[in-house]
Amino acid sequence: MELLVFLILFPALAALLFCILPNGRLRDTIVVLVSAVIIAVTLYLFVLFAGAGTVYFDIESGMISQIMTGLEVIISAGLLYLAAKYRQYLIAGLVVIQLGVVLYAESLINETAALNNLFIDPFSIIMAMIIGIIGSLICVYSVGYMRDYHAHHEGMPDKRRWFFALLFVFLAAMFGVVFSNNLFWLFFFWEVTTLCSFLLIGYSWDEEARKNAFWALLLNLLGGLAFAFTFVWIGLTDPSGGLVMMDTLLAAGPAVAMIPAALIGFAGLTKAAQMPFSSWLVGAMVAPTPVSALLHSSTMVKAGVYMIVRFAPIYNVTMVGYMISLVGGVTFLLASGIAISQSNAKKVLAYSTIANLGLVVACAGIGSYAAVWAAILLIVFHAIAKSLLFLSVGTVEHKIGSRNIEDMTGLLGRLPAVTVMMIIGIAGMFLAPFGMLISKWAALVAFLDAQYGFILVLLLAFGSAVTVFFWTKWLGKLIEVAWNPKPVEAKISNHEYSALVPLTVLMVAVCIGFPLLSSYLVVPYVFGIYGMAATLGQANMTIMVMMVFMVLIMPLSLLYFRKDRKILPHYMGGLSSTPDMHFKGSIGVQRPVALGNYYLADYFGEKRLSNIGNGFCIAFIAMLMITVILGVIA
Amino acid sequence: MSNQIVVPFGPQHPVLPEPIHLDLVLEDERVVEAVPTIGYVHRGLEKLVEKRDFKDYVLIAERICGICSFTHSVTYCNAIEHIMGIEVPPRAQFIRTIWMEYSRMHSHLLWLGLTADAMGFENLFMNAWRLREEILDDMEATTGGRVIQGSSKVGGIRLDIPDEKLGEMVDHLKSIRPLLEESNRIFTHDQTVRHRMRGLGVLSKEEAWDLGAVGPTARGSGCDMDVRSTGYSAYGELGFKPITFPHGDCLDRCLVRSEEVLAAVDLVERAVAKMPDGPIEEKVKGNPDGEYFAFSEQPRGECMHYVKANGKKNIVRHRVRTPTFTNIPPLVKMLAGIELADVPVVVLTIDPCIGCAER
Amino acid sequence: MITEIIFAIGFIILAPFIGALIGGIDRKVTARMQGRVGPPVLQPLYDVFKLFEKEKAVVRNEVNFYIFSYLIFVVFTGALFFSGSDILLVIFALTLAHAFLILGAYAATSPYSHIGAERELLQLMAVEPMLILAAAGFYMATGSFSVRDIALWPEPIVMTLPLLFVGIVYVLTIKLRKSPFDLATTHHAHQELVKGLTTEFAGPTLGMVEIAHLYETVFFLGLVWLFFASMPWVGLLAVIIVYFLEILVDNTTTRVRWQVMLRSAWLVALVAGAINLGVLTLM
Amino acid sequence: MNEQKHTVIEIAVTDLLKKAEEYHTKGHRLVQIGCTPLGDRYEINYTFTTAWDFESLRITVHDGDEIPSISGTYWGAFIYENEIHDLFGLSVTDMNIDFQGHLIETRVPTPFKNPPKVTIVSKGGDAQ
Amino acid sequence: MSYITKSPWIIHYDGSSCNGCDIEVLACLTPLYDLERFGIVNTGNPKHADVFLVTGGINEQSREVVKNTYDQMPDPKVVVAIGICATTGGVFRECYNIMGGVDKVIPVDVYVPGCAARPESIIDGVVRALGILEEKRTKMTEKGGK
Amino acid sequence: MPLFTMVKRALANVTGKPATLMYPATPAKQYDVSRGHIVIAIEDCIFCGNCQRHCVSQAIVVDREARTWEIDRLRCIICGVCAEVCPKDCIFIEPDYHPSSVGPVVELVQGPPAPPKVEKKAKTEE
Ligand code: SF4
Ligand code: SF4
Ligand code: SF4
Ligand code: SF4
Ligand code: SF4
Ligand code: SF4
Ligand code: SF4
Ligand code: SF4
Repeated sequence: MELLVFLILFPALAALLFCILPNGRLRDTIVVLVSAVIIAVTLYLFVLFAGAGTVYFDIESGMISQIMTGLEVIISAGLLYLAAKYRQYLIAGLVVIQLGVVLYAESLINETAALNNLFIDPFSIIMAMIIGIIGSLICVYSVGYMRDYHAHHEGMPDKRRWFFALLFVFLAAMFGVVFSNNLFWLFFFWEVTTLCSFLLIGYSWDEEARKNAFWALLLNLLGGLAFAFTFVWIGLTDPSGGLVMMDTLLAAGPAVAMIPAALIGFAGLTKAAQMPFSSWLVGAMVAPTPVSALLHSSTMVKAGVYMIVRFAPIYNVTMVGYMISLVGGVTFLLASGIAISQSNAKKVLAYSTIANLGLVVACAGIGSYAAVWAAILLIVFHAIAKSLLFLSVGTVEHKIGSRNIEDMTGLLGRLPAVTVMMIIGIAGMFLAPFGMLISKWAALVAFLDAQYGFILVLLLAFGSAVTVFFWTKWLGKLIEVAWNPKPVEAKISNHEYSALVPLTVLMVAVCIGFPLLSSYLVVPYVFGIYGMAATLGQANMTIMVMMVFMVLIMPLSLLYFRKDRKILPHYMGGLSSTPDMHFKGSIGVQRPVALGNYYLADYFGEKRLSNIGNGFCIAFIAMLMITVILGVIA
Repeated sequence: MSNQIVVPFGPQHPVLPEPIHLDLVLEDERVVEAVPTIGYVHRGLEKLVEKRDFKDYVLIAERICGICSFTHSVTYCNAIEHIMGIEVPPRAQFIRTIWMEYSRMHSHLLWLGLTADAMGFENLFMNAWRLREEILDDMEATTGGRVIQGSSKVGGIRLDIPDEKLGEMVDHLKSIRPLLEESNRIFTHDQTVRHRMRGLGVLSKEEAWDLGAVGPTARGSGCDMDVRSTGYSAYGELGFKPITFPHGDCLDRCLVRSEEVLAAVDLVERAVAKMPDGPIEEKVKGNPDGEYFAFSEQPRGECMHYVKANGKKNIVRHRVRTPTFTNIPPLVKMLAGIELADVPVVVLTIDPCIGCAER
Repeated sequence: MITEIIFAIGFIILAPFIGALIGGIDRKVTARMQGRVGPPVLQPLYDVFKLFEKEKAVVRNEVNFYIFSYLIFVVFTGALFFSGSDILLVIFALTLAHAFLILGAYAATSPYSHIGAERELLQLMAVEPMLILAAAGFYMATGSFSVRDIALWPEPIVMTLPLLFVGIVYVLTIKLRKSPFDLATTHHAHQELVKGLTTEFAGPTLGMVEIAHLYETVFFLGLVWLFFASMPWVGLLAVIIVYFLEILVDNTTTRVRWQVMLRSAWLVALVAGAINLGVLTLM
Repeated sequence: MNEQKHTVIEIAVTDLLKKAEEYHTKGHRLVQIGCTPLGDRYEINYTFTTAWDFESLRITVHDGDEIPSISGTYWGAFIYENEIHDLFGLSVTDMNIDFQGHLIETRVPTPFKNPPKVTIVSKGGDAQ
Repeated sequence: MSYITKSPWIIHYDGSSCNGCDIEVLACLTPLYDLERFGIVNTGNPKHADVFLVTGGINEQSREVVKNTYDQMPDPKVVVAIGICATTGGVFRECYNIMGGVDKVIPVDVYVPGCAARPESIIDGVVRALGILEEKRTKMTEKGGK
Repeated sequence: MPLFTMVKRALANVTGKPATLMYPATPAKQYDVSRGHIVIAIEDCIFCGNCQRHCVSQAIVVDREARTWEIDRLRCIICGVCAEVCPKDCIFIEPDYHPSSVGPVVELVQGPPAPPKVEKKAKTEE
């Protein structure tokens, strides 16, 4: 139990320290140290609890709950102040309503019955490792990155102290989310993540950042409100407060828990940036890259899917679950489609995150044992690959001065180390022997076994075709030859490397070792709930691992192909080209060859597809809400 | 950096049988800019008049282009004959007309095939060229050459076609007519062909006129413009009617040509029916002195040979304004905003003949 | 296990020759449809041998690595398929193989191969859903993804999956690079992309692409056959008829624009998938 | 044989643009622009027509003269004017698309340019 | 016998010809003559080609194109000059812009006369070129062996 | 919607005989008037050089002194002008074409010794 409390409190306390520490070596060193401690403790946690099944911890809640309520009021006040200052009346309204709802619900519920406020089970462990390891690595990475960032953005107020403090508060809150069994607690941590993300997105606090930060806040408050209504419902049905305990609630089964599950599902959809709420995550790009990495891989959106996956057993074969699945499925397809039309690397990553979360949500909505298995694996692979990608994009951006994929032509030759890592990340996102694909496969199987799953199968089939398109063209850009490379400053800070390298190693390790991951953590969790579990056949696993090795060995063939080849010039329609690929074009001008990728904006445009997606998803969510309302009336 | 693709399209390119170059700037596959370069076939043969006897020069004029070769030689001869006031015997005029219409058939079939091929319709290409061989057979049987005939000379023609051969030719044409019709039907009715050409590369009637389009390119836009209407050679006696289509897109340009193949068959039949007897050439004495603009309708459109002579064996200036040359500005207009896949189709529907465009 | 390995090895050894024979007959029939005599039946083999007699010329060494990987994974895909493995795995391996081909074209970095790569990617995107849906269909029909189980299924699967079969035949045109869908590269003489994807590959590099293509042809015809697996000879007949139809379509259509390819392939996949899977679900 | 009528009208270079515009408003199309080198001068013919009765404006220029472009009036005229520039070495001003001498590149620059006037003192040997 | 003679792929370039010979080259591929009987495919891409068919007398701008195309063909390769223009410049020999024959720019292995060269002539020329191709191939392997 | 309009033709082609002339197994197609290559009946030639002067591509060289008539096969465009202008009509166009070569082909035709000389001698002998 101490471990859990430690993981929640330690980053939070460290954050306090960072509030006062000035910029400089000392702070940087402490960031690294704190991160190292978190990683170590997380690993220890894994060792300690991996085989232990679900363990509950009884903590006296009265005092702590009151502190939390107090903090909530303070936070609300702060938000109200900001909302008023920037005339965000809608937000102000939501804050007030939410606070009112929560306080009202608290008055309904007699919380003394609440025991077992904290718990840990294999799923929590997985989440904790994602948060602890990936999150901490991102913090380490930030040290180097933020130094460059401020060197590049002179004139921007240097609020790095807050920055690091917020990062760690964020981690603390995330630990809180995954360890809490008491929904009140969970809700508190949930709101803290909303707050942190709001502040981090608005880090530069310029016009755009502020706008996007408020937008993110607004949508997440909407989700929070839905969450808050859960308590009202609990308070009304069971004032004794037993249902505030998540395990009790889940154990109560769909008949009882359907309404809270739907509300929390809605909250999860907002946080997981599903359509129609996806725009906040896209807007969050204005934040410094490590923030994006954090939001996309190990925090925030993961909190959203975490909740939905938690409630997956309730959704199994229900209308609500199916609607949630459809939202996820449609989001997967359309967000992937939008990614085709984007040339901004971070935007591509953002849409791909939204899409992948969509897939997780779709699985969770199905809620069968196979689906949950797939969903958890997806979360893991996605977290690693996405953080790796964000961080490498961040580094590349600082080195080449652009985050446009078109500017990454030939990066493999210009920044080999980082690019290889980026390639591994991309390959991990969609190519055969690598992680994401395995989970997609599992998802497909899960959908096929589900009722009316074929619609989701359709969405998945088209969606994964689309993903192949945008990832491959990005890969293509990286490996093309750059004939006119802009000089690249070679030096990449150690902090950045010390995050990138472990992530890469982790990526490969997980691809090879995912059978272990599956059998030690995912299967026990799924088994614990459903009494059965899905796995891939042994033969398939073997083939997969074989393929991984094949892909890893392949580059050796280069040694052979390097030998005595005659290098021919490029085909230029018979014209001769200069080494830097200029040809003599019409009107006697030397023209450079340009090789842009296809973006098919007329077909996969952001506006077009998000309108379609939002339309569909709003309809599905409306159905979901109607179910809830009908349930309440009943 | 924008997502543009810059492609050097040609001069060596499989869909372009002749070298021309386009700087294509694409976004996705949409052409945002296309600037042509020509000059890969420019030989400078107009200057050879200074070195060759004006009579022998017919053979060089013929080699301006290997497709409308015969028409070029006739037009050049027309110009000289006009300056020198030579009356070409009617039989020669009729036989020239027959050969010119044969040229048209072979050129249009050739073009039809190439366009089909540019769209990836290999079978239609083969089919068209197979039919074209039938035309070339008669061509060779009467002139001795398949694509370069060399049978026109100042004052008349070199070879007569015996009357029984003329009859055979008509019979042969009659026998392949159903095949030509079938081929035309495929070309103009097949849904995939129409999909590739309808509404593509539209040139309105006004634009066509204003930009100087000629030949099928202009007639496909509804311009009633065909030099044969003036009745040069024997056309005046054959009751000629131009063929026009209204939409100005690639398909209509094709329709003009495919109709013209059949019209050419009719013209040949009528010419044979009306074939006068008599000599086939008028003796040429002396050297030309003066100038003349001779016009003719080649398969690709209106062509002009301008000859200025000063009474010497070598004429002063021979200037050819060929149909393709004047069709380049309309082409540049048509290329903007189309898809990469359509570039060859649009380029081919003006039936470019770079050989003659650059001389 | 042993039979499976024998099948896999048999595929690896025999497929190129069978593929070449099919390709040769294809070219012969095509020629005859055009009123020509056409090349010898073993021409595809000669072509491949010829390519390996040529000089090893490349634009960049790395290109060879990608193309080699493409070849290896195509062979791997086919071997997996013929040894009765999981069909989804087969499809994913095929996608991986094509990704390598595309990367090879990207790595060559020239305008035509670049556009070829983009178009191949579009083709990949057009075909992928249909393949996955077919796999899903197989699963719904037989309860297994394993090719061996599907092949041993006692009823002809085409009866349960008629629409998906049609869909597969449709995308087969794309995969075999036949008109109207020979967008990325083509066996025909004239294409706006010169040789598209393969423009920059010369000699042995191109040879590897050609061999991979032979393997692929056999693999895809195997996939067609799978729909009739319970009646092997009918299946063979079906394969012959399907291939003849492909040749006929190749010879009677123009190449379409990519928009049409993508739209129609997706539409076919959507309609075939939705109806066929939907009906299976309700049944 | 009924053939077309062709009228040649000699005009001054300065009248060219005005005349071309007149033709344009009357609905004539531009048939061609052609240049003839005549030892010490060049004749340039601008041929227009509405049907088959052609009219040619003829201007006479010398080496070094500047010729105004009619491409402002007739968009397609650039192709002829560039040709004249490249082959005859005459400069045409204000073309809408100026190929800068790269429309047709020749081994001998401006091959049709009139030879510089030289007095032949004695005629010895072949010119080749 | 090496396979190169069984599968010679051609590329054709119009180096400033009048078209006459070009269309005859194309005609060779069409049903009546059907070069594919010899395994010949028109590739249009120098990197795939073994036989380079050039027509025309090569002018200033084409020179570079012919040269580049030739250079981009992997060995062994042969060049066939088709038509009188390509062999010597023909009627255009004295034109100011004509080089006068393909061999002024790249080495030519076979000369096919005719104006325009007849399809049968072209087939003969290509077949003759195959012998040379075979020789070159043998030489190449010998050199490679050492 | 007329799709596959070509099918009929394609199937007819498959079942029918291919159009291909099996050259070189069957001989090349030619007509009486086909312009294949130029031959000279050198016995009749008077070495006037008319053909040389009119030849558009300067393929012929006539040497009056040496009594030779020379033709560059790779220059001759077989236009037939030489045949037309020859005062003795001793140039002919044969319908079969000249074969390809691996190098220049210049044919030198040596005329018979000048007949007038023979006549002269005969007179003196008498
Ligand atoms: S150029 Fe790029 S890296 Fe540099 S300051 Fe601007 S955004 Fe940052
Ligand atoms: S990634 Fe964006 S926020 Fe970060 S330094 Fe570059 S421009 Fe600034
Ligand atoms: S326009 Fe075409 S047909 Fe007419 S002369 Fe020129 S090349 Fe020949
Ligand atoms: S446009 Fe002229 S050169 Fe081009 S294919 Fe036609 S005839 Fe030949
Ligand atoms: S040889 Fe004759 S037909 Fe061939 S390109 Fe030269 S002029 Fe034309
Ligand atoms: S035949 Fe004619 S050209 Fe020859 S020498 Fe006599 S007059 Fe002169
Ligand atoms: S046929 Fe023509 S080219 Fe040949 S030698 Fe006679 S005149 Fe000269
Ligand atoms: S023109 Fe006749 S006679 Fe005179 S040289 Fe020539 S071949 Fe002999």
